[in-house]
Amino acid sequence: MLSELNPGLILILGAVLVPLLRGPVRKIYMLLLPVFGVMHLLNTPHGTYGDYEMMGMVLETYRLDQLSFVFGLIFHIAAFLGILYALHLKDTASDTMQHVAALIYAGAGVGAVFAGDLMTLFIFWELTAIASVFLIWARGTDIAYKTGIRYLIVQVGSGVLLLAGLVMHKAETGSIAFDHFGVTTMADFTAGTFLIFFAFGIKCAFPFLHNWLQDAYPQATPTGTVILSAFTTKLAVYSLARGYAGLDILIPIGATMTAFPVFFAVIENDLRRVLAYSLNNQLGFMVVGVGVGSALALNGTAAHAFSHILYKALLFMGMGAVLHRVGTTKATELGGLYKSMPWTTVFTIIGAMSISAFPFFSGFISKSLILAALAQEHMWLAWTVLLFASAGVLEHSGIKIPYFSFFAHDSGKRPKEAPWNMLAAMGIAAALCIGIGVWPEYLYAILPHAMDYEPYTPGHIITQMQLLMFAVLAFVVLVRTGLYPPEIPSVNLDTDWLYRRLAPSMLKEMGKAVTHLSGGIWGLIREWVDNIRALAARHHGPSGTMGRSIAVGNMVLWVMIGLAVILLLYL
Amino acid sequence: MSDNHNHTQDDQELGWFERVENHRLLILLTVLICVGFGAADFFYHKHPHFSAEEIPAFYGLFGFAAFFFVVLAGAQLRKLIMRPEDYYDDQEEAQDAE
Amino acid sequence: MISMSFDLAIALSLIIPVVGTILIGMSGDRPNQRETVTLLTAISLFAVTLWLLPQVAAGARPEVSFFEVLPGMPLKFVIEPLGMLFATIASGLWIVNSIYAIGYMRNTGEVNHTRFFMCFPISIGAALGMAYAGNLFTLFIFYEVLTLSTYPLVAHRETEEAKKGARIYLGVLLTTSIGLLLPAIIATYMLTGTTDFTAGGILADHVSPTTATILLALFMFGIGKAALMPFHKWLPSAMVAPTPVSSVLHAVAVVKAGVFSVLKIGIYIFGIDYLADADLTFWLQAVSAFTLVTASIIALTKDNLKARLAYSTISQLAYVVFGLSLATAAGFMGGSLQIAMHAVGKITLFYFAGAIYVAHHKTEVSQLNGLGRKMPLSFIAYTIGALSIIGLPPFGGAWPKFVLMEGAVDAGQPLLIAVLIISSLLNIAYLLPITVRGFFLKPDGEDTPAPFSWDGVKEAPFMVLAPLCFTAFLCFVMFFAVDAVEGLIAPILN
Amino acid sequence: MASPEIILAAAEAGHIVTAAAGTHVGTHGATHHEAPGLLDIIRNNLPALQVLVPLTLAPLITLLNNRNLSWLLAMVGTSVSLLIAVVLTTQVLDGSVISYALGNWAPPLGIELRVDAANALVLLIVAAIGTCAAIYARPSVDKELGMTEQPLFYTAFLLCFSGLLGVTITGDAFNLFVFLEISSLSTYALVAMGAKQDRRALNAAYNYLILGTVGATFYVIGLGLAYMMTGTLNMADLAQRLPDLMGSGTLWVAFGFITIGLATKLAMFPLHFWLPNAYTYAPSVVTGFLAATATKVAVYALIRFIFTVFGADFAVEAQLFGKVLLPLGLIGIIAGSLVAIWQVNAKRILAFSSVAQIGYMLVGLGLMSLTGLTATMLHMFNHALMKGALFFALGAVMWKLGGVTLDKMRGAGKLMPWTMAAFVGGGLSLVGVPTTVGFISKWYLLNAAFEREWYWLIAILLITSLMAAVYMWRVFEVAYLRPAPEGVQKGEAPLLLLIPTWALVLANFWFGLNATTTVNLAETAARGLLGLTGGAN
Repeated sequence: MLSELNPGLILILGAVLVPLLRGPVRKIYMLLLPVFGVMHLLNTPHGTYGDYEMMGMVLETYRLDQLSFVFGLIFHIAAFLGILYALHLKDTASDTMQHVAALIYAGAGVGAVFAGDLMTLFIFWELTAIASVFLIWARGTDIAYKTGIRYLIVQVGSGVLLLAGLVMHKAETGSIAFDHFGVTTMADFTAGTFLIFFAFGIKCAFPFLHNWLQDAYPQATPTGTVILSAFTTKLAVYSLARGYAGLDILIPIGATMTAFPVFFAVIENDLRRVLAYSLNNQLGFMVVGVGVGSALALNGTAAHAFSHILYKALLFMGMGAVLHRVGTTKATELGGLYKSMPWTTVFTIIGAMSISAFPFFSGFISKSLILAALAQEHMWLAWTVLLFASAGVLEHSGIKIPYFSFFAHDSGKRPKEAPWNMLAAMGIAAALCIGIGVWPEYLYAILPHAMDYEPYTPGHIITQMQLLMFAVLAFVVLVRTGLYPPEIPSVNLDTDWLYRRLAPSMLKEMGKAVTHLSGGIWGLIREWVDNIRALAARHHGPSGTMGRSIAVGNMVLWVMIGLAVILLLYL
Repeated sequence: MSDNHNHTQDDQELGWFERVENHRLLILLTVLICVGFGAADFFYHKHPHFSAEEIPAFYGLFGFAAFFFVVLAGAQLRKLIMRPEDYYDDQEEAQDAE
Repeated sequence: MISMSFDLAIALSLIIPVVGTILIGMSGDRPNQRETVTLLTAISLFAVTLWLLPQVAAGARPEVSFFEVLPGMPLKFVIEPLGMLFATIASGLWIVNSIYAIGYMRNTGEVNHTRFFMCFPISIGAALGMAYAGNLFTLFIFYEVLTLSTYPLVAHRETEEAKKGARIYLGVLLTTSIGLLLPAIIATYMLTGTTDFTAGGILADHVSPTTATILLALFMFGIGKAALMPFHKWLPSAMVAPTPVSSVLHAVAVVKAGVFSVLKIGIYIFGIDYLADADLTFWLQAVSAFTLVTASIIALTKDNLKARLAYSTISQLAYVVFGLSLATAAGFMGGSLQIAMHAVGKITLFYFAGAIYVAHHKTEVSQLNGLGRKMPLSFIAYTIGALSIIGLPPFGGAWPKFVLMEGAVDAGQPLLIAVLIISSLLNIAYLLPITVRGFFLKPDGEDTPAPFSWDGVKEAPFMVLAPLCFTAFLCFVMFFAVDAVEGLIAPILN
Repeated sequence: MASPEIILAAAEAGHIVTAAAGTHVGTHGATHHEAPGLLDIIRNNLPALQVLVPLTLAPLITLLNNRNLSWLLAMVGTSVSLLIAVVLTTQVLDGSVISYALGNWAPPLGIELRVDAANALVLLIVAAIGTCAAIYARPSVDKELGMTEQPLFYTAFLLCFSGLLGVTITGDAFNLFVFLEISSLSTYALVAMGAKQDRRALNAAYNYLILGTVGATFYVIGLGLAYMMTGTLNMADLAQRLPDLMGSGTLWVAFGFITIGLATKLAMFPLHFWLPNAYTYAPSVVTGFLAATATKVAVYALIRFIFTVFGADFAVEAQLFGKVLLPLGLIGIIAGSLVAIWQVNAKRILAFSSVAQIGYMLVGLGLMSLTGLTATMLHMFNHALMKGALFFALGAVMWKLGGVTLDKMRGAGKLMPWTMAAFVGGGLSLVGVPTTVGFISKWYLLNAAFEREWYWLIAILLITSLMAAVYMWRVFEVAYLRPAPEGVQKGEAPLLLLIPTWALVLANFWFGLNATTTVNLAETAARGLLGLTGGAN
């Protein structure tokens, strides 16, 4: 029975006990949870487990295969790192809630990955939404509160779309299995599969559906963002890989995702938001990989997701440490921190080099799979865009992040080095980034498909170094010539403008109009009613003709009138 | 890197990365590495998938151009979408007041 | 033998509340006795219901006519699954609500306890009478009894505001029931010669589609308790009542009775097939969808927590009517599930509203900043209830949405799914800010939130808190127990 | 025989309880016994005893002139009447007719007492309410009347009581007039007795006297004309001869006078103006008794003349239903209900409500159908129950609080919970809430309107029901949701007030939940009136 348990449930159920524990016991307990999860995972042979019948559907609550294994494994690692990174949090209510939310969120992400059917997927899908929003709210600011609500609406919206798609897909096919949907071109879409695709697309931050990410992640707590960055979007990538591998439209979508965020990232002042754009850009690579759909490409997606989770977490950890110590991550207010936070600086640079895909860092060995797959298929346009985006990544994540926070103009701030647990988490993540970069074969071994790919050829290394170093050169030139745009405290409009500015003001106007109109109508009705009432009261009130006592003569008169009328009627 | 002169700080406090001579060193290093990898292009056997890859130092040139473009385009984009930091605040507070 | 005990069980379902009322009335100013009687009545009533439940679930359809009110018009009771479901919810939650009411009334300084507690059993008895009603006539009788027995509860505080609210409450419910529902019943009787609830409906062969549409409109709007717009005003008006009353109105008996009647009339008077074949429900889809969304939007604008919840109820009830309007088996099932799930969810929310009032005298959403630190359990329970109402797993409220979506697809109206989605999202926007304010925002006038400490915790009294936590837990249980509800209802759809 | 315009929808032949034509139970004392025992004698003379018992007790009370004894005798008189009425009702439930020749003088020369379902129903009402009123009278008159007046009160009460019974039971048109006058004259006296509480009672009684006399006179004029034409005063006889005279102008005039005369008595709008004050200022027990019985008896008399004496065809010809009863009934309903809404004296509210309720009965007639007539008969019974309960409850309030203006009734619900609970019960019945008799009446009226497909009428009926809710609720709110004035002690009215009140309230619910008996009785009566059974003609 226990062996059939979805590993995600270990984290979720384990989270329930956290509020009851205190101090070091709690810390150790929390760190052990993902360890147990991984052990459970490693001890389970591939297959499906935990069938549960409900509402006439059979839910496959635990499906373990090559694809889900990779994602499940990295999710556990991310959970471990995230917990470690957040270990300095106290036993206060708000911090406890963060722990619980983080564990449930991670568990839900793991659970979703191992879902064998759409209903189970939906359940965990929504659970990720609910649990994760607490990591934003826990920031405790008014902005975080509103951002959280917006974030949750988008996330749950994705969930209900998934549910709607599930329902329609079920009506179309009678099945709720979560396998490849057989959609490879736009023409193959049915209503159900399209809705599911759309739901995945929201969580995956497709262009125009992306802005929740940049809106929400920078508002979360320092530790929360680390956790957030790992699961939601990668779960979406996993789901796409599972259900829509080889869908052609994903290639342009993914390519767009890699390209457009870089422009926003250049001018963004909040470094955590820069990372959020960068996250978006990295997702693009994975989505392209899914779109290509070849064994190499899917391996690339899985590998890139794996390494991406680590280095993106590392970068967010670095920025989180800065936020934790300085209280802000705005580029305009940072600079020169390397003096007092050397370890953080080093780890962040390792993350930056990983994401920029320097050889012997993890990004290199995974991203090159996707580019190689594109090249294999001779998709030159997508390839060019991705190459361009790679240069862009270097700009915003490789250079901008470490440069503006730790170097650049000295802000004069001398914060303390990050707490030990943060450093430990960053250290482990950095070690993994380098380890994967240096010994990629271990990662390659667990990828979904067998492949024969050698990343470390002279050509690969030389071309990549050319790309990166010439881009660095361009940076130097731009800065020296003063063409590099200065950092300005600002917000930049994105699609969130539609629902933060346009929609509210339109709703407000509409609300005003409706209130006005209904007020008018009600007023009119009330006036009529009052008039009728007054009329009735005039004649039927105590002193009205009907209500008052009348003289007996008049009474008799009425009798006479009655007689006259009736006789008239008869005669 | 040039604008750190405007900062009012004692020379003693200047770190390694803030000294002008070190900047020069770093720039030199960068240029040297670029030249090195550019030259390396001629010393190994290529397996190009696309014809463009046969251009000497294609990746380097592409990287340089792409970077330049990203930054300059970003600067232009600013004119379109940049707003003051409190742009959304007043709106949302107005909503709360209702 | 069996039928004897069924007769007895049904009779007991009606007699126990009456006896309870009398005993409570006789308890006068002895609170302990009064409360004991209340609880005993609730428990024994639930025991009878629980005795019936498995048998009905197993296929029994106990039937009894006590006497003829009018020639050919018996006071008739037939227990079928839908009624059984409603009866179980009403009598089950009544126990919880009794405990809550006792805790609430003891701690808020309300007066007139005896009258207050006397009205509860009557309304529950009326709800059971409706649940078991075997014909429209019987249903109508208990419908009105329910209206009248809850009136004193709504007017309980005897302030001008309470009187006004109660007047609107009574006015709307009486006007709709007498003005629309009664003629509909009489017309049904005149047209078909019967008002018996019959599987497959009774109208199909007797009326033209036009007449049927008019009748359907009379029924749907006539059941004012279902709060279909524009006859929804009574619900927010009734919010002046003490919280235990609100929970009776919103979760235990009143609105549930309304939507229950909607479903019952839909399936046993019209018949789903007839509704679908004669295409009677297009307008109803529009009206219920409109109510569903509009009420949610209005809820967004309410700062008073109970007012917000009231509009939430209006919206949630429209789900049930919406389910019927789909005229499919799944739609009907979705509506039935919604009755159960919403009851548990909404009662939690109201208990929460009562708890913060009892413990801290807060009534407005904007006053809740930081309160979650003082009342963590209440806020967690609230959050669970809210998530269930929104329709998120793993809480019961998720299922009705799923099944209703299936219903919409079956009805060939997949676009209507959009309505459900929009409503869910709006629910988030008006329900969850309370959680955030409670836990994460700093109280007004404080610069930094005070660090959490157990000394600062001031939850509502146990008798208030316990029901709140219990119903929240039920929300969770219901997610997994849904098959029981589904299995109960399913036979009437075959 | 009935006009084609009259709907006899529900009349399937099989359903009619046919008693053999002219089943004359008790006529001439013909039984199978050789020598009839006392019981048989009583049984054979029940119709006569119905009236005679109270009638003979009335003077006895004056003679004895003892407060306690007079109450006792009134009790005896009314309760014996009730017993007789119940027995008689059971005998005619099957649609048969009892004809009793007073003094063994055979009709048409002698006076005939004639009991069928229609007047059995009314007898039952009068006797039952009378009994309740008698019980109720004791504490009520103690409070409201002087000691010396009490025997006089009980005399007048019993006279009125027997007069009403007489009007109902008689089969002779002139005899009806006699009984009408007996009841009316004693009523005037009864109303005037309210003067001890409020001097305006005298004025009210005076107005009532004028109008009542006008009404009675009109009736007698009409009757005189009819007698001139036919030479008979026996109703059954009249019924046989009148059809031959159809078209005669004199007959029209006779019909007109009789209609207007009775319409005045029954307070048809706009001839109702005497009623509110009479009800308001009469002693409580009188109000309750009159409101529940007097108008009903007048309605019965009108129905009897329309259906039995002149015949439905004649009335249809005379356009009485469509042009008089229906419109005036409707106006009465609306105007009465509206006026009631603005009244500030609970008794006046109920008085105007009575005007409206009489409107319902007239509308039932105006519907010209079996169902409609059934509804009217039913409502007579039901309205008696509710108005009796309501006025009695108010009397109890009066007993304690000294008045029933809304101002005085503040907090009454808390001061005297049982009394006000009874009032609420009666009020709910008046509104027509299910489980009460008011609902049953409305159900049948609405059914009748549906048969006619007069949807506008349905709307009016429903709206006015809601108006009833409005004016009743004003009282409820004041009684329950306003604080009682300072210094008034909590306490109930005496049991003797509460028992009859509650008896009526419970009857409201009993016959509201189990209306089969009353409905059957009303329907049998309606069938009889429409000539659908073999019994009446």
